[in-house]
Amino acid sequence: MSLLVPILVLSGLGAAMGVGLAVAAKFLSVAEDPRVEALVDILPGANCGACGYPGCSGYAKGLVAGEDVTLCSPGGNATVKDIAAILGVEAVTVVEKVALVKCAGGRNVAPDRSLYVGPQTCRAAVLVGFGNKECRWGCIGLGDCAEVCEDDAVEFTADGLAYVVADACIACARCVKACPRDLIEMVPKDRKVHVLCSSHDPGKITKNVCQVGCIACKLCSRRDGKSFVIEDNNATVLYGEGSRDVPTAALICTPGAVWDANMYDQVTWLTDPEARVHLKEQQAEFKAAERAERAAKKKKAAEAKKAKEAAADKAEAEPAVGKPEKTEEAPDQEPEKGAE
Amino acid sequence: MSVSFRGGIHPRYAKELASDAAIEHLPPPDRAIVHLSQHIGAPATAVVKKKQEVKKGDVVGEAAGFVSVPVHAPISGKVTDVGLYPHPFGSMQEAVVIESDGKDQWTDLPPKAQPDSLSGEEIKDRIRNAGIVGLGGAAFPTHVKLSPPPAKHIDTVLLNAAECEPYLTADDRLMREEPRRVVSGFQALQKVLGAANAVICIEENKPEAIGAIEKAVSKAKGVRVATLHVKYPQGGEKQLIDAVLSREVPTGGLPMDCGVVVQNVATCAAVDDAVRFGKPLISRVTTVTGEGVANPVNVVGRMGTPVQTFIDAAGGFQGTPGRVILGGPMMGGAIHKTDIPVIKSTGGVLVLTPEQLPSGDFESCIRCGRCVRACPIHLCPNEMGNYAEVEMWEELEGLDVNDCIECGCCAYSCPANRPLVQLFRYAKLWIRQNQARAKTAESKDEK
Amino acid sequence: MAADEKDTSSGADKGADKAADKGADKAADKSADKAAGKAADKAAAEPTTEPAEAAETVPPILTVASSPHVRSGESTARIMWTVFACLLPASAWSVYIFGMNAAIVLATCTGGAVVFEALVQYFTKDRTMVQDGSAALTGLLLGLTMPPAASVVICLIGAFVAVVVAKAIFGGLGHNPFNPALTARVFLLIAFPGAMTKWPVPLQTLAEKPVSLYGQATTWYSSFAANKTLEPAAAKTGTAMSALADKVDVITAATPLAVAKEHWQKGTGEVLHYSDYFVGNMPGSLGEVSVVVLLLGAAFLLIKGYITWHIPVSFILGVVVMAGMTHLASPTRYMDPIFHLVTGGIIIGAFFMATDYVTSPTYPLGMIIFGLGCGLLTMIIRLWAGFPEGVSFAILIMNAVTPIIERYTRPKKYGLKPWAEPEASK
Amino acid sequence: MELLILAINAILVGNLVLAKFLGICPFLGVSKKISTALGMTMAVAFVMVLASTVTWLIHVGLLKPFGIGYLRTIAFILVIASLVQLTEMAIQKFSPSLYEALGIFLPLITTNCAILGVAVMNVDESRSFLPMLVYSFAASLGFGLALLLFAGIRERLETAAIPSAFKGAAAALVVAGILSLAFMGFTGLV
Repeated sequence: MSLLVPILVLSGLGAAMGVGLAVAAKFLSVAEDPRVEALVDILPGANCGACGYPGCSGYAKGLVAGEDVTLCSPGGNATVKDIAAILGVEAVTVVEKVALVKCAGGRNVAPDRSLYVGPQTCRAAVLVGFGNKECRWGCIGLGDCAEVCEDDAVEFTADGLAYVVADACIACARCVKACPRDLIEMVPKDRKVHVLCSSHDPGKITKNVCQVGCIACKLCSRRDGKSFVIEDNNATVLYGEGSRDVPTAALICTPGAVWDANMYDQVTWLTDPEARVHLKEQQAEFKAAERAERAAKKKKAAEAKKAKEAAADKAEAEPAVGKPEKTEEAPDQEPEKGAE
Repeated sequence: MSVSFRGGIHPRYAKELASDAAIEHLPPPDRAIVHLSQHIGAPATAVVKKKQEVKKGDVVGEAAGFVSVPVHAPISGKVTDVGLYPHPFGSMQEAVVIESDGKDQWTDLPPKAQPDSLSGEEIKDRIRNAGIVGLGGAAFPTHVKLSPPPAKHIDTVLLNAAECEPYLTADDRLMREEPRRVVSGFQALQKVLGAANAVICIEENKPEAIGAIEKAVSKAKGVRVATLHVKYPQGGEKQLIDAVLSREVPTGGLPMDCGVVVQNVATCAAVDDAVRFGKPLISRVTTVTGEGVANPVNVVGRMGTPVQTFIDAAGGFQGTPGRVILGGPMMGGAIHKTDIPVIKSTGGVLVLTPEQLPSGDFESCIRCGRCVRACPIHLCPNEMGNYAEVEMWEELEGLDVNDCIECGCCAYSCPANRPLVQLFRYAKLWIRQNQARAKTAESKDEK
Repeated sequence: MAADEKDTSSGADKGADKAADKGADKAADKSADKAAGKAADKAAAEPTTEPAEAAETVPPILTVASSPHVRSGESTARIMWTVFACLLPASAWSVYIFGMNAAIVLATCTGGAVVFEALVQYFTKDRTMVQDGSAALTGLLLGLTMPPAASVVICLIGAFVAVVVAKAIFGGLGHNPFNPALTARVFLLIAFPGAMTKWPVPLQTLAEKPVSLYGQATTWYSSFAANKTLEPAAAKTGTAMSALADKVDVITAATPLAVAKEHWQKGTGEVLHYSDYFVGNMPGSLGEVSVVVLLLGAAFLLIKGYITWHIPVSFILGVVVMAGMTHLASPTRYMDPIFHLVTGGIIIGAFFMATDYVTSPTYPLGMIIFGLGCGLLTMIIRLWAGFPEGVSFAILIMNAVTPIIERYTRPKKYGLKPWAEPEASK
Repeated sequence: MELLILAINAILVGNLVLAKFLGICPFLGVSKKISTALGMTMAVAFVMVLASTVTWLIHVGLLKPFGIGYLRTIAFILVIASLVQLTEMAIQKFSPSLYEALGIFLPLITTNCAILGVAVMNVDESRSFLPMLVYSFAASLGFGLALLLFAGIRERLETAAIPSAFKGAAAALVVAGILSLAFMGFTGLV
């Protein structure tokens, strides 16, 4: 008896509560999509905001509501596949991207016009007379991008120029938003040829403020209009369908605004003055070779013509032989030509 | 009996440097870079071409819309270029470059007239055609201020002669030397607006100017002089209205929302030139002062003259210059180089020595409340500064950062040397951009 | 730098007169000047070195910054050192009253605080800010809340709690939610209740000087005959205190507030003359003993505008109202307001602790609410709670309420005043 | 008068969080913003009064008559758990935003020592019905006061440059400690 009472009381209480809860569950329940949880599990959990949602769980809810499945850049293709599997939609292949600072103008090539005093952030510096760099488009180098980068992928050259270490970048695109000069663009990871200049000033002005700025001479876009386009005094690389890494682009760009990762790695390109000298030589060689080729073609055509005409005068072919000799002079001429 | 507002600071005025220098005229420059954007609103559109001959006073840029004014050639000569040139605000802006022919010849001006014989509309037309903007610093087109919507009745027009910015003496000199011109221009504005009351508001520290103006208005009807307590920013539009009329400009509104229009001394002088002689605004009085120049002066200079010319007129730099500021030390903007041309709103060229400049290093807020007591808008710069530093925008908006007039009182009084104004500027910019972003996103959604 | 500060502060304590004031002032000015000078040098260096090589026609490199381009010249360091200097008279007086032991306590607290701050900044790789004087000020304030006989170890623990636990953890000066000195004091009071409530009798009383006080001293001692160190019999006979002093190390007694709590509320014991409280001739913590010298420093701060009247006045008002009401209701049970004002830490609390910028509200209305709250809570604790003194607790509690007070007392901004067009003009 | 003293005791002197160190979990968890702190306070007040009443009734009406007072812990936990479950469901249904704000902390009230503590204290002190009600409500008010003060401080700390090692809970706990020290001043008040 003494044992029975407590047992009865307790089980009675338990039963009453259980019934109450069961009733409540029936009337007060709120449905939740189980897929949300599954999605949260497979998302990378970086909470970087690249998708436009405040966090991974936000994106997960958005996905259930029908959001685009390709928005998670840190996760890359694998995540897209997983998401598609959970949602039961077709997987799309996405191009993996990486952030790129589209400016090569450190203080060594693009000087400051005055000394800025104040909070050492780019966003504060540009408020004071549009920044103290002569080039009003270039990188200020105070590191707002590095500040928001949680993967320490942004580094700086000795001359105060930011660049993104591609291997460390997870493509969260936070730096893109942080840069007050909109210098950072998300570019496909596998592309090698980029224009490192964002100046929209006319070439005449750009040339005065930066040694490596794009002067919109159109040499690149003329060579491949599908990969380069000149917009508002600035050469822009097209990364979309039908474009390619133009292998000769770096060799024809007179100011050296085009960076070809196949030729120079990023740090060398941005910091080593030798690279520029080397490029000039390469450009000269390339130009000479092209000229020679053109001349040869011309000669061939002429020869063909002549052969057709079956004429006897062969003295005309002489200049083609003389041209390769000009190679050594070419570097000096380069800037002059580009300026025009 | 002087009047004032709550808040504000008492900086070192240093007006004595230039206040005794009578106004001199700078010779016309050999080459003038005339910016098409010398005012708030749409930049003027160039109407001259390279190699075109222009005479002094010819229109080189036409107003692009209502909130815009024409720009005139300050010298006679040949247009050598129309292109991008460094602007005093730091960016590159479109400008017309005129090479002088040395003759300095006026173009055909509209006929001379007496303000009494002209109707309000005619006066307004002359003002607009003369390209007159508010010369106090904001450079807001004057004719726009003179065209209140019909629903808004303007009963008072104020002449802002406080000149509360330290160092500057241009308005003071102008009132002392040409009080009649100032008063006449002011009365023309009163006539356009049909305002019953007109008050000329001068800070107490300019007794000569007060005397001269009082003499000039002794015959004028409906114009009175009010003396103001010496305090910065007494010449702020909102503070002036509060001090003189005990009215408050509603948040987000304009002075006309409480029945007031405020005009500046130099503007009135320019208005007088335009109304009486049809002369466009191509020159103005500018104070060249500061411890960094040898011999502070007040000069009349043409728009488009390089800043360096002004500095040379003041005897050049004295020692190593630390900073060159267009305007006063509280709200003026520092310039990067001295080869940039002046524009209509350049009322002062101030050169400070490196020793005078505050350091850029700052510390944490210690919540001493000096900024709170100094803020003329009665905001909470201390909290706003803390939020701005960690970029908590919602909180900032909640603290009315958008009401900040960037007068600099808070940063001036901050013992921790915090760059409050700069932080608020950034915050305002960010909030504005964010709103624009939200709007575009919304319109996208609707589509 | 840290060593410098230590020397300055301890030296000042030993000297303990106006010369010391000047020394601290000078040190403050010097450090401020140095900081300013450095910045100027930095700015100046650039323009001069670069164009020197180039031709003369090259314009000098200008500096740019956001407006305003001039500053008031006020600095955190100057504020802190000024307050520090204003506390020196009180420190000197406490040394005069309690002897070398007081100097040791003050020096240990101040020096300890400065050293801990320097260490923290060394380890956090932060910009060294010891020279701004906030650590020294915190240390001195802590020292002034300590009993004169506090041991060096306790002082150092207090300095550690004040600088590291109550301040550095929250990000240093400007971010600490609680007054560091008071946090440390309350911590010590609760951690070492015995050591923190051992109040030695002032030297003057013992050494029979000034003579006028001597007569009262005997009666005074009789009122806490229950005291442990002093033999009741000796006290009762009224032997010369100096003679007694030779026999024991320290003669301790209860503070007037404790006595009030213990005895007077029950109707026993006698009251010391108010003038003694006023000049500080009573047992108590170093900084609470003399109202006069504290008020001297406070007056300077008020005149210079370093503190505003809001908090002190409302604090004192709160105390007076509360004490007045209870005293009127039951004069035998509760002491009168004057007694409450001149004993304990109300003056140093109201003028130097509660007015700490960082931990008190910034807006006038908030300050008044804060001050009243401090006053009322102090009295509630003094009259009805277990502790004889409530100032530290009251201020700490109000520190906690500060963010909420501040949130609801922000000034009304410009531009809300409605303007109706006058009828006549329509 | 007795009830008033009881209430003051519950709010200040014997503050649940700062003196009895009960309910630290929601105290730390839901005190980042003043608004959520208020929501939490209301939830706690509601649950506390409800749970105390029900447990008191069960104790007086069920356990005591049968002489099985020793079972109260189990019985109370059972009842409180179910009650909180019900509350949670109701909030999720009727105020999703509050539910979102309280997040994980609502279920945590279930096993919260503060609730159980108050229920047990009521029984231990053999309070009659009215004092029990007053005490439960005042205790939750005390909890709310602590939470509110704490939230105010933490909102301010949002802008503070706290060293990374102390960010978040560490700094919050230090604040709580100092707050508790300050509240010790009330010791012996009643």
